Amino acid sequence: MDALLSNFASPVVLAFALGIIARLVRSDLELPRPIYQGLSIYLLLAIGLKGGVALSQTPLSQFALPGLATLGLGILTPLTSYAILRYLGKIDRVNASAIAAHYGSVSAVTFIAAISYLNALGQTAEGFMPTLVAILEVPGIIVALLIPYRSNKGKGSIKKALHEVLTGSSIVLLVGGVVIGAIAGEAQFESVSPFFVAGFQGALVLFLLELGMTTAKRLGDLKKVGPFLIVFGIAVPIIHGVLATWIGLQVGLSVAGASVLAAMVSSGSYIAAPAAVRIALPQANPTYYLTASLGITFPFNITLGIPLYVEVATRFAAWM
Amino acid sequence: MDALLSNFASPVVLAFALGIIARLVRSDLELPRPIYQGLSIYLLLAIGLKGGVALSQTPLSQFALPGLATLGLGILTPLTSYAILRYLGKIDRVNASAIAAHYGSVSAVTFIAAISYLNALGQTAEGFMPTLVAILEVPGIIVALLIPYRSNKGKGSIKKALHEVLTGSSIVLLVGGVVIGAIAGEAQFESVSPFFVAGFQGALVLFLLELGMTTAKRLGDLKKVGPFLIVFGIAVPIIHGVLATWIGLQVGLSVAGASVLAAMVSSGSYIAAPAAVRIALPQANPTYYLTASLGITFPFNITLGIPLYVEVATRFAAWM
Amino acid sequence: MDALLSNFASPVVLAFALGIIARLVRSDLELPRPIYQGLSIYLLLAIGLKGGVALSQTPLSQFALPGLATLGLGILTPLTSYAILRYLGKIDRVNASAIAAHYGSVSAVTFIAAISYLNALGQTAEGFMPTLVAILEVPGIIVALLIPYRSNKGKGSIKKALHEVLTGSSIVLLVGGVVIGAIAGEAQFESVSPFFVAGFQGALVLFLLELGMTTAKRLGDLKKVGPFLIVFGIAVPIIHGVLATWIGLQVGLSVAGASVLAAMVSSGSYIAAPAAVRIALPQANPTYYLTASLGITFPFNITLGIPLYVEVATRFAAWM
Amino acid sequence: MDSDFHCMTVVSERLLKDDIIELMKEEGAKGFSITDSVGEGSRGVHASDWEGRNVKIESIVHDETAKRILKRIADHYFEDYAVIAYTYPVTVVREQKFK
Amino acid sequence: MDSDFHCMTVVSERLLKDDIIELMKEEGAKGFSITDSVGEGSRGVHASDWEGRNVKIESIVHDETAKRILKRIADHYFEDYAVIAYTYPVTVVREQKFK
Amino acid sequence: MDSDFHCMTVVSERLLKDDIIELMKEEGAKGFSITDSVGEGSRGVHASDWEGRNVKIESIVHDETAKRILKRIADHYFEDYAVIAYTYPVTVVREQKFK
Ligand SMILES: Nc1ncnc2c1ncn2[C@@H]1O[C@H](COP(=O)(O)O)[C@@H](O)[C@H]1O
Ligand SMILES: Nc1ncnc2c1ncn2[C@@H]1O[C@H](COP(=O)(O)O)[C@@H](O)[C@H]1O
Ligand SMILES: Nc1ncnc2c1ncn2[C@@H]1O[C@H](COP(=O)(O)O)[C@@H](O)[C@H]1O
Ligand code: NA
Ligand code: NA
Ligand code: NA
Repeated sequence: MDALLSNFASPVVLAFALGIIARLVRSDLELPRPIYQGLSIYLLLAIGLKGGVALSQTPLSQFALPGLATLGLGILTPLTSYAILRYLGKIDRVNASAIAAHYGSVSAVTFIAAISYLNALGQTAEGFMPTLVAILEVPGIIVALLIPYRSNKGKGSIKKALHEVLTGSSIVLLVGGVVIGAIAGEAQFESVSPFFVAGFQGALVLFLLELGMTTAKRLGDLKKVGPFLIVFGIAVPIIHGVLATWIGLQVGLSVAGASVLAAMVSSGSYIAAPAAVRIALPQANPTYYLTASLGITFPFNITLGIPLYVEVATRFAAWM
Repeated sequence: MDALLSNFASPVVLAFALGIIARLVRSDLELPRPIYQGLSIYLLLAIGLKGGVALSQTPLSQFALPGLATLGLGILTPLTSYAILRYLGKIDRVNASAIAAHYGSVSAVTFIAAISYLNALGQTAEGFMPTLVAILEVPGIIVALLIPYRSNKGKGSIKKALHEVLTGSSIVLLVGGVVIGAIAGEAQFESVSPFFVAGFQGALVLFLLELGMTTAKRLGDLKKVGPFLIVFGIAVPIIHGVLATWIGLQVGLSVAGASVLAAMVSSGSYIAAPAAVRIALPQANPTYYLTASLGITFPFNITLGIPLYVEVATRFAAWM
Repeated sequence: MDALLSNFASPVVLAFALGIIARLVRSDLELPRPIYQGLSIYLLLAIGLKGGVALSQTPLSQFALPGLATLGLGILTPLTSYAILRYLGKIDRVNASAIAAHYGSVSAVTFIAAISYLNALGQTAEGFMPTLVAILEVPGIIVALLIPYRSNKGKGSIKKALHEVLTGSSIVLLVGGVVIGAIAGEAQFESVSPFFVAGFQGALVLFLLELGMTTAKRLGDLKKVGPFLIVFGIAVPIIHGVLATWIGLQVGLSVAGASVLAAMVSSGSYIAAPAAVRIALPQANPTYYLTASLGITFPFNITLGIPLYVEVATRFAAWM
Repeated sequence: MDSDFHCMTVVSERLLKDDIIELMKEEGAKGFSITDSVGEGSRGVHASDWEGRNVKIESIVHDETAKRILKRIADHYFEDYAVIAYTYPVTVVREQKFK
Repeated sequence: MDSDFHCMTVVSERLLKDDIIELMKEEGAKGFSITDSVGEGSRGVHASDWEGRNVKIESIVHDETAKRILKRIADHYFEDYAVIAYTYPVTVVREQKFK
Repeated sequence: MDSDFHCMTVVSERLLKDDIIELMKEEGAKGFSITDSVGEGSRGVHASDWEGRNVKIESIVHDETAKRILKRIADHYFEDYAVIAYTYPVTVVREQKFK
């Protein structure tokens, strides 16, 4: 409970709220797009680098199981999402797989927020977590997009979509950062660490200010998407998150690591997936998938979800 | 005297000079607009955050009087400015209130420059000063804009202008930053402080480089505005500044605090006010108000004005 | 050998490689132009400032000889380059002087990379090196551009080109930074040093990521320029670099200083020179000069060249 | 193909952006595209010098709509604001998109 | 001077940029210019809301080329994507540059 | 309304911006608008690849003025620089603004 309150008092979450309020009062505040893009390059590269440095100190044996588990979750979650959307939500095949692709992938900012939240609690997740983000980003999208293609409902190009997601800037920066960090190692990393480590939390504040403004635009679409998708956008992350917590602990992650894995798995992508879906399934309605992942799941996760996953992970760990 | 010289040797003031010189030699140097906007978001949010953290540690009793005094000065200064412009300067009603609106409001950069100057002298103003900036920003603009509207001379929309200034990005960032800082408190602020505190002075150098280039463009308009406005742009800040110093000390501010208040009160807005004036009084000539506040008063204040107010505050304090 | 390997493991060089790879796999990764421009303003101002602070502590006597030597090299290198291009390469007069102008000037990023490389080895070059960059930037361009004008082959305006290069943003920022740093001195510089010093290496990583992407575009032009220019782009830097190392040691520079001088002298400009050449010699083909300086010499220098110059300087110093 | 359509173009200081878009919609414009622009005109300094750049607003509209927009913009804004407006005929396909 | 040329203009979500340029080149366009653009049209939210802005692609092409491009873009993209297209006649000099 | 006016459009490498504006003013242009642009044309790499983007300069000018500008730009710049130019008729109101 205390931890939850402290999450609401974190500058990062408060900046997100400020962004929403700024839009609601129709302020002309605007983070210029190049700044926003620059910040997201910075943040992705920074988590990649830090993860790479950590990975260079991790024995493969320790990393193998969590890596496999993450891959498995990346294949499972789009399927559960699709099933729920299609059979409980009665959503048509194309839109169902479009949305499922988002929940199969991962929101890097949710991941970062989870890491920061745990740091504030004095806990540290395994250093190789950013590598798991990279593993989680792609497969879910592919699995979800293959569904309509198997039944000839795809009008776009799945090959192009695949290229888009594999060479998308978030994968390039994350994987590139991990590789650079791993090759450079701790000693070489030291010279760039004031820039990439000390500045990180503050840059995240600016980024979430902008994300709050973008989210506020989505909030206006909440009535367009109907009650089912709203419930979906909260319930499914909880289901996936709790599952991921359990599996995370089983494969040997710490409480912090399992919580971060839960945040990742439960989150919906809103950068890589929308681009790929737009290419592969142009006839799907972006209002649905953007509103669900960015307008509902993202704010839920960074305010209530992450503290919940930490709580759940702590209790699971106590049982085990 | 020494303090004055040291002000001229500060990287911030020197960067401003470099910006002016770059324009005079017709260099192609240009700070891209998005960078400039990003920097100003950063600077405003940073002073808001720091002010909020400080405010969370200030008893209300200590803050009430300075707050009221600032509000009073915000109502007084546009009226004195208007009277001087109208009756000494024989400037028409619309242009006189347009200019008065600028001098009723505040230049956030002048405020920041004053804080930095005092830091260099080893003095610290009260932590809640940024809150005073927020209090000072709006009322003066409203008072000045009401003058022509009372006599049916306004062609634009004062309602729109009001909305503009109340939801303008500088107010949102300052007030938002103060609230975030106050809620977060010192402990939570620590994680973002390398970004918002350590980087601050350096970012200010880049910002003033650009401001120097913008000012240089205004300098070319000096002959267009005539000698009265030039004298006005130096004399009125001195009058308002000395008055604010005195009042600041009376309401219990430290020497540093009173000096910063003087810098704020004496300064002319060049972000919030121009936008509001353009909406409410479109027929007013922007050359007048932009040149006065940005081309004359701003450079005067950051070079000679601020050291002067500190000197005056020190002497006043010695008498009292 | 070890030093060479460690250079390949530096985050800066690896980021450059990542940029090249990102382009090769046709990633949509892109550093927004304003961010790139902002970074280059930051980097140039930062080296200027640091150089200025150092210069303020250097007796003129110590600086005079290296300054003169740099000027001499700035006059010599375009001439040797021109001779080689014209008589060995059989390149026409206009294109030969266009390319020569680039090799007469200097690449600030190569300079920065050299400084960083030496820091990683635990060595420090003389503090006034940035002043030498400023001295080296201009003369070589002028000398090379005068060649075709003497024989009436210039169609553009050499006067405009001269103005461009003298007031170009790199000169304004470098010289401006040096002057500000020299006036401000160490004490005043302290407040901005977290921004300009601690963040420097990290900002350089982002910058080289972008430079890698730009270089990759140039690599596609390698076949257009033919084998002669490729050999030229590697052999001439080695010749100029070894010469500069020797001269640097003769005029009293340390091993580190002579190595940095070699990196500077051997490098080809790709910001100041292209702009000036485009104005003075519009009929020259930019594919030649951009590909040579950015596509060949720059990657050569930051990977193999700089370690080589350090090795050579160390051996020369041992002989002397 | 249909050539009863015009591209209605307005270049103005950024301040007027929302107002002009509203005006266009009132007159029946179904969409618009905005690009950033900087410029110089008959006026000297204007607020956009400081506040940001101009905007260029383009809307493909019916002939008659363009005329009405052109007139209203001239009447309302030409005196006090930095703004110009012009229109030219264009050929579109699937005209229902613009009606 | 020659007036058989048209400025073929396409405003579309950024996603389509490369495809549209390819299509134009296939039909014989010799060059193009792209500007960033934001806009609103008949569609509600589109992916570009999140991913970035629209692009405005202009190409000076021969009369006939413009017609073909216009038709192909309408056929391929109008249904599922945020895109508009139009064309208007322009006068150029040294027409060989565009052929 | 008056249709003796043209929109004179030049897309060129950034380097030429000031020169072209000067040229336009010399010929009588009373104002202009500039937008950033990137593009591809008949030439291969040009300096703007490195130095920045192209600019698109538009000026509403009288018929005759447009012709003169078009000609001078073709004569001066077409050979060595990355630049195209074209013009098309537009309808304006309050023509005195452009004269
Ligand atoms: N003749 C013109 N051609 C193109 N754009 C113009 C012209 N005159 C003015 N403009 C644009 O319209 C804005 C306002 O012009 P003005 O109201 O004349 O100051 C300028 O900043 C330019 O961007
Ligand atoms: N009538 C119009 N005039 C100008 N631009 C338009 C118009 N309609 C749509 N657009 C542009 O084309 C994009 C896609 O439009 P739509 O497919 O109608 O959503 C919009 O974002 C606008 O930039
Ligand atoms: N046919 C065309 N249509 C539109 N823009 C063009 C065309 N050809 C060239 N351009 C633009 O003009 C610039 C210079 O073209 P060029 O001189 O042909 O290399 C290009 O970068 C494009 O922005
Ligand atoms: Na997920
Ligand atoms: Na004031
Ligand atoms: Na050189």
